[in-house]
Amino acid sequence: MKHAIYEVVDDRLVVHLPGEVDDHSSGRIQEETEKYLQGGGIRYMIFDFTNTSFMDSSGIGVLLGRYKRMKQLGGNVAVFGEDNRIKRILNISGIYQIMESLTK
Amino acid sequence: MKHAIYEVVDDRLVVHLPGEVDDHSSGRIQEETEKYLQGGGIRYMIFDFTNTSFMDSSGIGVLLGRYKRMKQLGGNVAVFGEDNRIKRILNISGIYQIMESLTK
Amino acid sequence: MEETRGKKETMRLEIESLSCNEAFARVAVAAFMARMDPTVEEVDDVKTAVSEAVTNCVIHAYGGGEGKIWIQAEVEGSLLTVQVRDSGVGISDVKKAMEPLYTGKPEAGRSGMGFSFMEAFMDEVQVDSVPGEGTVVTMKKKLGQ
Amino acid sequence: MEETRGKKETMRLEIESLSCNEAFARVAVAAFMARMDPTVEEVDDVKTAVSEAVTNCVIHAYGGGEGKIWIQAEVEGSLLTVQVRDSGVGISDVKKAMEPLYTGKPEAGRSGMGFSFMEAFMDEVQVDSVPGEGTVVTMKKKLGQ
Ligand SMILES: Nc1ncnc2c1ncn2[C@@H]1O[C@H](COP(=O)(O)OP(=O)(O)O)[C@@H](O)[C@H]1O
Ligand SMILES: Nc1ncnc2c1ncn2[C@@H]1O[C@H](COP(=O)(O)OP(=O)(O)O)[C@@H](O)[C@H]1O
Repeated sequence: MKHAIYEVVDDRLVVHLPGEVDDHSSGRIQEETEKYLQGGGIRYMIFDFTNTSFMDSSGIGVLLGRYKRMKQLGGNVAVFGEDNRIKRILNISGIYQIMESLTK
Repeated sequence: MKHAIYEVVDDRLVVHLPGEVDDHSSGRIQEETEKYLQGGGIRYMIFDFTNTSFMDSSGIGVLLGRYKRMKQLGGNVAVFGEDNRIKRILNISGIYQIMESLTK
Repeated sequence: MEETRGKKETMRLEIESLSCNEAFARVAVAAFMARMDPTVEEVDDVKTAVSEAVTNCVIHAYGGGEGKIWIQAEVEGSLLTVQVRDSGVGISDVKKAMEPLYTGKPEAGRSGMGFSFMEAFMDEVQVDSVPGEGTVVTMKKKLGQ
Repeated sequence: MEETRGKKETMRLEIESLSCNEAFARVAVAAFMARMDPTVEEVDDVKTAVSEAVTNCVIHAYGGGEGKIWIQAEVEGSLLTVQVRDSGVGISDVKKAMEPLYTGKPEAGRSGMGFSFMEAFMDEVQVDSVPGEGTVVTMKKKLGQ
């Protein structure tokens, strides 16, 4: 999986992230999620890391950008499906301090 | 699996080949099988490719060398567990013309 | 043909400043360090650090334009040294650039965590830069700690 | 930052003549060609060909001793060009060296199939050599055939 896949469920936009979230792959995630938000009605954005084995700080930049945008719209953001590697990245970057994880 | 693993069953020496059989990994296969032959009693040498995903012509050199040696001893050689990639290599190199495959 | 362990082994790589080379560079360094028998976590750490340094060349040093990136990796015993070099715009205030959350491109959705990630995942990170000439990032990591 | 498809993209790699670099070299070229969206079979073909050329540098050009190996890979549209160069002993009779089953080192358990494999797995193989100066093997493969 090279590109993100998007799924709308009621007022939630689930972003199934690609295998590697870096500068190369993350630019379009910003753009594409923006299109879904333009349509209106999205209150939650959920980042699904189930298929993601690599992420660097470019990915963190996208998460933070989308977080700010959703807050602006009065919505919220959550993460899901992170393996230990991604957990470590989200931890170091402080993402867990502002985003809930739906992973048990 | 980086190195070959050897298994003696009656008069057969089964050589479980490593993941990659190239010049770097194949040198010791020659030496190590030789030690088993020195012990005597080995009539068949079976190369097991179950865990092997890469082989180049250095591997073919080892197979041919072991083939000649076993023939010298009045024995024989067979191959086993090749995937399609390895089959292609064995085909191109003509190995199938002199060695039987025990793979169904 | 016999490799003596502990001897220095080096590889040098020259790539173009393209975002698809971020993935290539980190895979190449990961493949090079395979000879050290690293743990999966060690490989992941190095991949992240290399990705950060190369991304900075693409985005900051060359601003998305053309340019070359040079990567040198060296193994000496259990010590891995990776150097990422560009001949781009350079950094006038390295200390400030390395501060956590500082980014020169906030509008581009950068997190400012690149250098922090390099420091978190490697044992040592040194940045040498001359404005107008380019930047060298040298990172060291001792494996098997 | 946008890559224009069809434009030429190049990488250059310098490694030492060590048998552990045979695996490194083929993985590096495989990682580089990932941008072409190759099939698994195409990647396997190129890995085998690169492995053959680099092994020849280690074994024949430098006879197991020290030396450098230079690899250049280039993507232009769907055409991949890989060049493997050494500054080793060179080949006096290239035509004979390329004959199937010919090997200069039969005692070392070589099969003499190295060049045949390169030719089987790539579309085009060219060998240029100057005895005492070194050898350049240039291989081309068109993907998506
Ligand atoms: N190779 C480089 N060339 C020029 N400037 C750089 C380079 N690397 C980093 N910088 C500068 O340092 C800043 C901080 O870098 P970093 O911590 O990686 O965060 P980010 O990339 O998210 O901005 C960059 O925003 C940039 O201004
Ligand atoms: N890079 C090289 N430098 C010097 N001689 C070489 C080189 N590559 C190949 N040769 C010569 O060509 C011969 C045939 O090579 P090849 O077909 O790869 O078979 P093999 O490596 O099994 O001998 C070698 O045995 C060697 O004598």
